[in-house]
Amino acid sequence: MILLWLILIPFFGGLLCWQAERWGQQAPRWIALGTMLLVLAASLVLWIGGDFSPPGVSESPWLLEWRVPWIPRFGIEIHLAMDGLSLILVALAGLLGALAVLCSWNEIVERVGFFHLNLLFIMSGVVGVFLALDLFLFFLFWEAMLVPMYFLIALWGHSGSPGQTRIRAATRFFIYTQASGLLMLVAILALVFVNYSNTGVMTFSYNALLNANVPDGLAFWLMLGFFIAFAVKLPVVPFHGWLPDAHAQAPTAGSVDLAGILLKTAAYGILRFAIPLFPEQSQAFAPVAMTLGLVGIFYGAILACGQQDIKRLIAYTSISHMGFVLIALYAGSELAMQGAIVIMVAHAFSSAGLFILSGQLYERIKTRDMRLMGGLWGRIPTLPGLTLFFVAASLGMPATANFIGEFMVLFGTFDNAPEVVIIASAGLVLAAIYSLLMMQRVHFGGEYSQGRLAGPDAREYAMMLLLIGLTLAVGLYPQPLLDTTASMVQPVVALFTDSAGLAAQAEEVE
Amino acid sequence: MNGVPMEHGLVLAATLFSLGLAGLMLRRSMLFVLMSLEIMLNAAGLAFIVGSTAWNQPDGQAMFLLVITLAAAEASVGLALMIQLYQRFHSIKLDNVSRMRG
Amino acid sequence: MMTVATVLSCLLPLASTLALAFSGERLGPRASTLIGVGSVGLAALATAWALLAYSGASQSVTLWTWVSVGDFQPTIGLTVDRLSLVMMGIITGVGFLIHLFAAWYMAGEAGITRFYAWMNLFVFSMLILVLADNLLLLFLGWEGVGLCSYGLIGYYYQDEANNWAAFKAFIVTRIGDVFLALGMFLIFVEIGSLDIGQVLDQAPRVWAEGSATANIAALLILGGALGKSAQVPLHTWLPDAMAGPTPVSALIHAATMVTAGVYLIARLNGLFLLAPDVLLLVGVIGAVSLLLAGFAALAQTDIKRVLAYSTMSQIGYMFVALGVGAFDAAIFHLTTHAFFKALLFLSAGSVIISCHHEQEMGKLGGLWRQLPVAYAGFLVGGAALVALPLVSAGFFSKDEILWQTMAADRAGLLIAGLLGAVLTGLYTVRLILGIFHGEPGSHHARHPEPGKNLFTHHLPLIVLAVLSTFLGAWLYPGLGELFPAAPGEAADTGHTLLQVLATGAVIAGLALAGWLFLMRRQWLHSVVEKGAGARCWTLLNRAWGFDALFKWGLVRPWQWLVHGLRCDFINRGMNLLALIARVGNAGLVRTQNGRVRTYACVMVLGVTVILISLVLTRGGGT
Amino acid sequence: MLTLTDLVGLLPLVIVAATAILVMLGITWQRHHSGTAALTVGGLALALMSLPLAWAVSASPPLMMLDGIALMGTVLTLASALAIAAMSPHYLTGYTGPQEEFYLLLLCAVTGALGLVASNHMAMLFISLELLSMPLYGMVAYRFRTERSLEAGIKYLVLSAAATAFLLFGMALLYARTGQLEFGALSAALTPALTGGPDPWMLGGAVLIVVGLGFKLSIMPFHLWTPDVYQGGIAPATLVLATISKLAVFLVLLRLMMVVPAFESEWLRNLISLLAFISMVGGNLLALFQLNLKRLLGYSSIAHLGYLLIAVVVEGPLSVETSGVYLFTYVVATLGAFGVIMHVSSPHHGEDAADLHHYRGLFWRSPWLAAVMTLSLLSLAGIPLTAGFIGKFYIIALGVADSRWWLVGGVVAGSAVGLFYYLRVMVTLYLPEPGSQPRESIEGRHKRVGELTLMVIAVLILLLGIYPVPMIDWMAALARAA
Repeated sequence: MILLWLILIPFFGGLLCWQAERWGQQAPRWIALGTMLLVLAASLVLWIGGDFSPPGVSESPWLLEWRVPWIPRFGIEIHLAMDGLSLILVALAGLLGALAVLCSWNEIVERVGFFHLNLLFIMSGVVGVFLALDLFLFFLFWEAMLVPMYFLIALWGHSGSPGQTRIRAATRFFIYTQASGLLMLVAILALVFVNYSNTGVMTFSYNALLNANVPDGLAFWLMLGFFIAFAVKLPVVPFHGWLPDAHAQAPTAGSVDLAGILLKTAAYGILRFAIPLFPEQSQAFAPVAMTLGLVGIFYGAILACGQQDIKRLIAYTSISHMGFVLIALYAGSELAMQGAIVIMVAHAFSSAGLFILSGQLYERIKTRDMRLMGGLWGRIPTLPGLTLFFVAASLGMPATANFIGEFMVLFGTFDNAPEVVIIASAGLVLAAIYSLLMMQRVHFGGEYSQGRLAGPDAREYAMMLLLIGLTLAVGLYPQPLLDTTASMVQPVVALFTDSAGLAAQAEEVE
Repeated sequence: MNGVPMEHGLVLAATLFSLGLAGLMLRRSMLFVLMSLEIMLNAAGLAFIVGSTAWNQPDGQAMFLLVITLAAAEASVGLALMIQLYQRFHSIKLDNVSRMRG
Repeated sequence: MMTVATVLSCLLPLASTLALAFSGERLGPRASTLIGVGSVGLAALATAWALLAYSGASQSVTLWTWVSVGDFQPTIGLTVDRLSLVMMGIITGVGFLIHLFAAWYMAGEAGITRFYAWMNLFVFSMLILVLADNLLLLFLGWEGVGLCSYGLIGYYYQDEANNWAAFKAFIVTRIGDVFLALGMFLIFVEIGSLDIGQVLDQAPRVWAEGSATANIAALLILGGALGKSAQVPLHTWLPDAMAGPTPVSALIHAATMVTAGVYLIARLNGLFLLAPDVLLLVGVIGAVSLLLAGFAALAQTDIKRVLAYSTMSQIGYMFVALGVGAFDAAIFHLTTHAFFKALLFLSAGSVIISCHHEQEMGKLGGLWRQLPVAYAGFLVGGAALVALPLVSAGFFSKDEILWQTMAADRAGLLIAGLLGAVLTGLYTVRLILGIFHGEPGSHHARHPEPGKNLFTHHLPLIVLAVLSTFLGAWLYPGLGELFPAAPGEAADTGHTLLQVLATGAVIAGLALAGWLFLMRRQWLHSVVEKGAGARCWTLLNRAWGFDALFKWGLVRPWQWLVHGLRCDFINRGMNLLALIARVGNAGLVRTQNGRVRTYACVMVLGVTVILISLVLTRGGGT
Repeated sequence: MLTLTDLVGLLPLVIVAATAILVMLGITWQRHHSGTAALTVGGLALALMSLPLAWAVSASPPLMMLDGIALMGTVLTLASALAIAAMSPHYLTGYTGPQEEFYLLLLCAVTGALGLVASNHMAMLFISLELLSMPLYGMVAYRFRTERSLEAGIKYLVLSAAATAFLLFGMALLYARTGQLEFGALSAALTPALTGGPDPWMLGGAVLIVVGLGFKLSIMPFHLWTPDVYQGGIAPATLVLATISKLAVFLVLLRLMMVVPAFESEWLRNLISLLAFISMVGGNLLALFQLNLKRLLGYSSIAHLGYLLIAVVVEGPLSVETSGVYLFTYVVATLGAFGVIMHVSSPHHGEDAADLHHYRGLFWRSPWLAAVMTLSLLSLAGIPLTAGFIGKFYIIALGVADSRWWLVGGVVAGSAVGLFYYLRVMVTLYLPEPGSQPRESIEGRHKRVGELTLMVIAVLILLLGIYPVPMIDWMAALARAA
């Protein structure tokens, strides 16, 4: 039941925020903050109280589970379950949600109530995605979070560079995700019907469909259906077109949510659904996926270097970082997959930090164009230093979480695919280039204009310290995180590698 | 009707129908368009008659009556609208009513 | 006890970094300086304590397990042995002196807090680097020092050139780091551990000597060492790195960080011994670097750049030592070099501040009377640099290197080393003459303001000067048992001959320098001013044109790539779908022309097409 | 012969027809707008309430078949008519011409629709279809003094008559080949004919019938009238066209496909698949940059009927269920969208307020109205948690279950394109800059009833999206009864 509440709390909180606007501008903010902290606190309580050791044979792999029938006609259930991975991600969503509320405290001054309604609805959808175990339900949440995100970008976005309106960016985001989502729906349905014709039971249940015996040729297409949906959201080049626009136009809170959590739903989807449902096909597909990951690393990095809009730059770096995640997910080793999870968390922190910082910068100098910046180190106290920290995190400086993630991925992948690692490692240099380039253009060099600007206030400083602390904590002692997710990752890896073994055997027999 | 095979009757009906269609497509005056529609409906009626004769059944003829009724109703509404058209444009050219597009 | 002291000496700089970084601007310059210098001083004391407590056996302390997934179990653990103690001594000891000097040098600069935060973070990272018991933690220190180097080179951020120098330093070393990382991956996959002790233990069992994998692993690690230690071809960042404050150059770009590569190879000696070809390559690269840098140093006009090339050249010597398997000799030279190069840099710093940030040789000159302390520093340091026989620290360490090279039968390397000694003499004499003799080249040089502070200015110079004499060489404890036997330990014939040879080379260099720069000054000027001489000068001044090579080979193509892709052509490709939709819309909307006749025609056309296709596909039926 | 049982079975039809007559008599006696509207609503509600009784007797009147499909059609028709009748008074308040006749025409059209969904005979089909269409001519051209309404009326009349002619000719061909007009008998007569191989005449007849019905459904390429008529007609008339006319004609097409073997040939299925594909893609493409909301919804209806045709292509009980669910969700969403348009255009004053700029910033003027519109648009776009998603889910499920990958691909592509314009409209509602001033609406009972209806529709959209089980169960039961 608590799982349901995790979803419903932001939902009702959102409705409350909407109505709370009549009590003044501050009311929705406090309510939204309280709601997000409640979600965070609930997940932390669960984390502290949870037992994440690998389950025994007969034990349920889930920490918590809640299921009631929903649409019996198709065997659809409201089936929520939580294991270590979902817990981590829900907690992350709560944290970043709270940050999103905090960072828009002064930024959003119009239609505050409706803004927070959308913000909290996004959270509701995201938490739903992380908890849903019924494929129909998963898809439902997957799509449902698009609408509030759309509004967030379309209504509160920045009017960016000419020709690129925020509405266009929002629409592009929506169409990309929805269209690819429909492909996933098609794949889900095909899977369900195949299972139905095999067993005579119509069900969307994850556990049941894990054992669906799908004909080989079809299974590949179905896997592809899932993969494309997740690839769009991750995003994987060439499906990344929505991301830079969406980031550039979104308000800070939108960017934080987008980069911090929404992108992670894709990686989560691959980890939870695409690979376990189709292990053999995923195994066969791994080289392609890894290649796409490599392309993403380089393409994102190269384009990041060419950007003038600071948020676009950060957006492209996300593409680059997610390339590592993609490689890791298909590397078929526990180390790499755990590394992917660490990257997900780390990227959430570092990109959120960078986006919040660029938001703060925007509040001060009213531009995101890096050509109009420069020399800010001398003009703003503290802020540049904080930026440097997150830039360092983004380029994978050891002691930050990003380093641990990336290196776990590379270590884990090297055994199976050394060539991929060799190429991906060059991405580390590129990461340094684009990260420092940003530092260079924004904070160093001659001052573009004169005058001292205000340093971060207590709220801004506290947000940054929190993120820095978390980045370092995960970077230096990621073990609690890894222990939490281990029991989820190990079976997936086993599935993946087993199918590799089977395939090899089959080849030998032939 | 022994002498005339059903196919011939149908071909005749089809020919008539096509004539009506041609009128519909080519004529600009609403009056002629309405007449063409009448021809098409009657062609269909003729086909019913042919069928009913071939099968020695009254059903087709009953259908023909219905068709005639429809044609009359159609014509009455059509003519009423045509009058409005004329009042408005002082012409019964159908091309007058092509304001909505795109 | 020793481990406590070790951990303490690591934590002190870290704590001060955090205090400085998070204090923002609230701490005044005095407090910042006090914290910054004091913490390193305490760290030096802690190191001294560790040295005293050292019992002769190496000790490890594991603070916590960093990551534990399957076999992948790197720890946050420190190992203290003789080698790391020596390094610690250099880092905290020389580091403290440099910090002390910085208190004088940096006085009055804006952003003192930032300076000390970076410096202390550097000390911390460097300590981690030398103390780490596994490669991943070593990598943490390795990258950490790189970041600090970046922050400090770009310390004067208002001038964009400085930032680009920092950028270049970071990126170039990062390229080397990637090789090191790859080496780690390979080692982990092959050996199954990252623990340095275990790696050295297991490597001979897993790899046969000279096997391809061992060669590749060693080669990759060498890549990392090249980047950090500014050896050919990843050396181009070092001269530019002189953009940072002079104490930074002294600490990071002379005494400690740039020698990290030497430390790394020495630390992983077992691995390199399994790959003799790579080991030879180390020596060759060292030889090439030392000659290349020696020549380049001849043609520099900026005193710090001269010192930078000289650093590169000296590290080249260390690499030569490594290349012949004389790890002890390499570390010996590393130690003495840390002393005398720090001395040289600090003396240069003294000159620079005294002359109001003037560091062009042409604009200095004739300062020996006004700046006696700095002059003395330069003389002692220069003597050590050229390895003046018997009295200087440099003589003993360099002699050791040359002797081992000879004992290892590497004639080529030996010749390079001797030639290098001649070059060293040449550029050192040129440097000292250029700064302290002749006519002052500018107003600032005519009226310098010498540093007077006994504690922060004189003391570091004097201590370092003492250490640069043979006393410094005596201080070096020797690491013999830690490393496999060097080639020279077996044989003893010809050592005297070599010493004579080396002394000859040094004297030849000095004599040549004296002749050239004192007697044939005018002729030299006329030679380099036009024709082949000028071209030669330019070539040397630009250090053989490696920068241009990188610029046209890497940087420009990269910029073209970035520029070419800026439009995000893949996204454009996806936009094609939108274009198709747009075109489809335009075409279809055209049919909605509002005319009834058109509508009827389209409808009839549709019916006709359907019926025709019916007849075509199903035609012939009754 | 018609027995009493049959009459009871036809009770809804009878009640609606009787109400129509009553309304007519009432008008001749004394014009009274509210009274007429109340009478209409009452009659429709009564018809709806008589349904359980009518269904219980399981009658089989001649020319008709009262099966699940018929019941489905009857309920949907009556419910939509009820909603339309409830929302119309507010709209018609400002109409200067005769207001009451609208209800008469509406009731006649409903009568036709009720007959159509139950028809089991070509004659019945024909009469009912015309009974449905003839009042629509009048309704579309109701505001005949304005140019657009007249234009819409003429276009619809001419083209619809041509389509009827096609339909009739198709029937005649079938009749000539078989001598039968009743669906069941047609089937019996055609079965032996089919065994002898395909018969182009017969297929031709079937094709012409499909064309005739396809016109009413505005299937591409017989769709060209749709946007013009949608735009020109008064909003309630358009709504009848979009809901009642479409659903009744669709259900009769579905029955034909299920019962008559000539329609079961693979060739025809392929043809309909093709038409469905081009409709769903073409309709969405056409709507892309449309700035008139009514026109836009016209284009979107082309696409939606294209999706629906998948249910016609695929055989089996699931297809009937799918049709029911999709029609239900589509009708509800359409009612919502047009309901808002009617509300914004109320009271009637010349052209309807259907241009997009009329809706700019609607959310900040009347949030509930904008919320209903948003829900309707989301539902039409098939976004989860709205009714439309359940419909789309069914359609895709049907396509997947039958491995019609091309059609499924069409649905996906069409939806992606469709999103563009739905979102465009949706976000307009929320833009801060105020658009054209809304009309001064007249407070009163009519308005309240209209608002209440809209609320019910909105709640229904959400409810069906969140908990569709009752609807699904009901449709599944009806499909079994079909």
